[in-house]
Amino acid sequence: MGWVEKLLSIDRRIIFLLVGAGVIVPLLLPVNLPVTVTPRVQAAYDAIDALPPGSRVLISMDYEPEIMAELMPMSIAVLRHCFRKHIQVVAMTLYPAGTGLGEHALDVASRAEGAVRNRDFVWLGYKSGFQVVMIGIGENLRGMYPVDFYGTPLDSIPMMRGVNTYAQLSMMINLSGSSAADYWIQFAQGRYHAPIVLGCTAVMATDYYPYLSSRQVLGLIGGMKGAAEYERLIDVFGDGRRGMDAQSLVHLIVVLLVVVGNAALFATRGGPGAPAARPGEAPPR
Amino acid sequence: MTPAQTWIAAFLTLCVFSFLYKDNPFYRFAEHLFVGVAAGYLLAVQWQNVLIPNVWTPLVRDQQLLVLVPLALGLMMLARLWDKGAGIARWAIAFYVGIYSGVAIPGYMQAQIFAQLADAAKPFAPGWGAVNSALVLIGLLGVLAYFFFSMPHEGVHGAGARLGIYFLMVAFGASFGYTVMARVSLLIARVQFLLRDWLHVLPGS
Amino acid sequence: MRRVPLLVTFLSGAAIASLFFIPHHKAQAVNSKLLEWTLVVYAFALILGSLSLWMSHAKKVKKRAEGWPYSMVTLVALLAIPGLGIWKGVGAGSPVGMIYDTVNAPLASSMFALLAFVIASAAFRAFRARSAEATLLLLTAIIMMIGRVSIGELISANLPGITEWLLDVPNLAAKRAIAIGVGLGAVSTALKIILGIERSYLGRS
Amino acid sequence: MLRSAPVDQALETRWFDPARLNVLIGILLFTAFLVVNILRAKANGALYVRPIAGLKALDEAIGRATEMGRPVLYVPGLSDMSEVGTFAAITILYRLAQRVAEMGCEIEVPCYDPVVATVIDGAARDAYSKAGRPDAFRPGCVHYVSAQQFAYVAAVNGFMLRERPAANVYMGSFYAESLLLAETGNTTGAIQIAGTDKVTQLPFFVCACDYTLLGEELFAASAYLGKEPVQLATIIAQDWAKALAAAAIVAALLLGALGHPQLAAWLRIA
Repeated sequence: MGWVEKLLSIDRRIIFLLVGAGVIVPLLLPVNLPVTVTPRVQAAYDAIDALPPGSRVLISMDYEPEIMAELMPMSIAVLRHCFRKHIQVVAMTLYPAGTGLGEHALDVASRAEGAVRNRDFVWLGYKSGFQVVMIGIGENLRGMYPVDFYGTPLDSIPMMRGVNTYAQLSMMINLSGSSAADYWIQFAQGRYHAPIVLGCTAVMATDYYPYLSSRQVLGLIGGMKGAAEYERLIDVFGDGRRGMDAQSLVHLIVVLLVVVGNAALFATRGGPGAPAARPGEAPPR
Repeated sequence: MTPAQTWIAAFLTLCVFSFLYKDNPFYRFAEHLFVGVAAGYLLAVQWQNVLIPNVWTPLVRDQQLLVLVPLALGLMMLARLWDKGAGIARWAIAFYVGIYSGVAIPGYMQAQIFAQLADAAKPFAPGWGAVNSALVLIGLLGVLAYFFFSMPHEGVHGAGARLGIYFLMVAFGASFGYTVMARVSLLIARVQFLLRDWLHVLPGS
Repeated sequence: MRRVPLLVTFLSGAAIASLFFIPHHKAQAVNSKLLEWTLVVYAFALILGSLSLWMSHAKKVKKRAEGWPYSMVTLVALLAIPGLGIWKGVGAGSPVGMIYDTVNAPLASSMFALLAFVIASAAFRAFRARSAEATLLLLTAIIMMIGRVSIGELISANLPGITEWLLDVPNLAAKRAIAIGVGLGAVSTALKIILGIERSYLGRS
Repeated sequence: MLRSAPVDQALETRWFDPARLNVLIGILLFTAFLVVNILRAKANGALYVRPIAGLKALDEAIGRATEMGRPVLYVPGLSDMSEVGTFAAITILYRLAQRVAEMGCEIEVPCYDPVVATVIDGAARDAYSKAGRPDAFRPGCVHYVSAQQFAYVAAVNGFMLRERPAANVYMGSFYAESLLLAETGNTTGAIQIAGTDKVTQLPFFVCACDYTLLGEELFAASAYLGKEPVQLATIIAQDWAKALAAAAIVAALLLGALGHPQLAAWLRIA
């Protein structure tokens, strides 16, 4: 067996160790690589920044704990930006397990910026059924949510005065880890014309470029990197920016693995030791 | 999280990561616990957030008899427990499927087809932007040509489809890169949890 | 009787599709009601599924099949969590909420984070430039992986701009064509279902 | 307690939203395309639809499984009945199960959603009857596994590693689990054929599977496999709609450049 075959048949656990080290080492020994802001995150920031103080926005934090790594840092950053600008926030979630997370994000952000519940923000909590809730808010918010998460009637919350549909909200901000984002675009934007700013996981990000181009979505914050950029824009150092060194290093490792794997295959192609193709194997299209 | 909760969470995290070495009893335990807790949690959530507010309260407190309709449909679903009930369960399935198909027709037509058509029909941007607009248009037509099934991929149509597949591959590559990014972020957060919340070797957030 | 489900699908589907065009508040109230009913049907389907999950694990325990103690873990969780949830609620701060945060959340996020490792190993063994198309896919992926993070900017100041262009032009063109195509496919499937042309979901074609 | 003024909201009383006329016309046009092509198909039988590479491979995969005496694994996606991709998965399974029954090999269908499991069980039984071999159907080969993404994946991966199916077919809506499934299948050496309308997952299937149906090829496949004129007619109706869409874009752009923006404006959604 030549060195190339040896390399190609390397135990996958060695690769796992490499990835593990690629995450742990930069977290322990950060060098804080610079974060440049990309246009879509800048657009999200600008859209929110342009709202006059006293405007009200709807923020739905539609994610569960398994992907909070990507969405919690951006939730906190966006909320801090709103509070700093004195934009009032009506917050909710479409996931039952998102209630604790939404509350946590509001708690961290409001403490950092000195915002007060029922004056600067309202927490509506969880309601089931994507379409039901979205159409419900379009028709009659109080029908959907007569009271907030803590049981206070919306009618007795000063900042909710006069707010009952998307029409009285300046913007819909969706921080989403699922197809909930599609439904917000379909309903809040499509049916009721609410301007939307979207924050989503990195996996989802590329799918929303057509909506950015059609202005159905005004700005896009993608994944932990997007959160890091937003943190830079509002000048705070949060979990998004803390993770960026490790992110860079692991990307580099993955790229090297692809390159080495392909180079090794190239070197063996046609040679006597070339691994036989599996029956039925065809080039991927 | 209390310290005890943090320890349990850290233990379970390590149980899952132990799978990377090989399948083992710790992983198997975690996996079975996961199946049970997840299924149980979903049931509890449906009870509290759907069955109570949408069935029990309107029926018992407000005496809205209309609620009997979804209740009956739901019970028909349960008829599937018996082989003979399959026919009855079909009625509930038919309703469910009908509603979501009905929602899909105008929904997709509006937000996915017309919205994209309208945007594609926007006048080209001035200057260099026009080149990009033209490329987007060419790529769009090419990919549409690729997905044209009623003609063989030959001649002009074949060339268009060929071009389309290259555009598709670039889009897939972009998704791919972003997916790697997402998974790495999740791992970073897990390691942050272990190092910061559990072992306290990283500064707090 | 065999035709009743088809009629149910047609009526519910046609009704909800028409309601899209009727902004009248009474019509929209009906719309919301119908959607709400599907939630109830789903809740019952979940009960059905959980019962079948229970039975399959109970069978393993009863037969003392290989790995039955693990099935016990699933059964205990499947019984205890809904019990607690019905009794004490499921929100943040409730016992079920705490169990979710301590058990389910770390398990799910760790499982998800496993993907970072799997992607790396697949990158080495499976992601091969076996054709022009696959090469294009991999090249784009590599540019994205490098260009979207800090290290890319250190390599070349132009990289972030290139990635943005890839997303804005070829990616947009392909995704838009796919959105239109998938949208048409979805509308067509939904129409076929409502019109009774597609019946495989009812267990016969 | 502070009370706010009652919210003054004018209730909507219109019975038609004229701003949505374009969507209505779109739906009616498409329905017309569908009906016309179905009539055409009924009148002259064969309509041309280009072969879809991955589908030819399905037969090959079943043949190989039969020769090797190992089962075919069919994963119908991780979504519920509200997702159109799931319907495609059910229809494809229906055709696949017929061939499996004819060839006399085994099939295994683990399900993510309880409703989908009930529906597929019915469809598979029916397919076996239609193939003339109702007795060959093995009860329990279609079963609900878990509505939790990764719990489901763990179980299916276990099946692949233990039972080593000769062919793995993934059809429907897939999410983050796609790579975990396809990678495990890859290590067991099975023929893998995938198809999904979830574009983000396509790169992983393209890299790890032998054949992949891209995007709407999934929907086309479900119609194509049946070879029934009515089903093929729907593919052609979709092609007509695509051609019309492309023409509308080009026409709107040209008219716009000549100073007539009306068509572009009409396409706009409200």
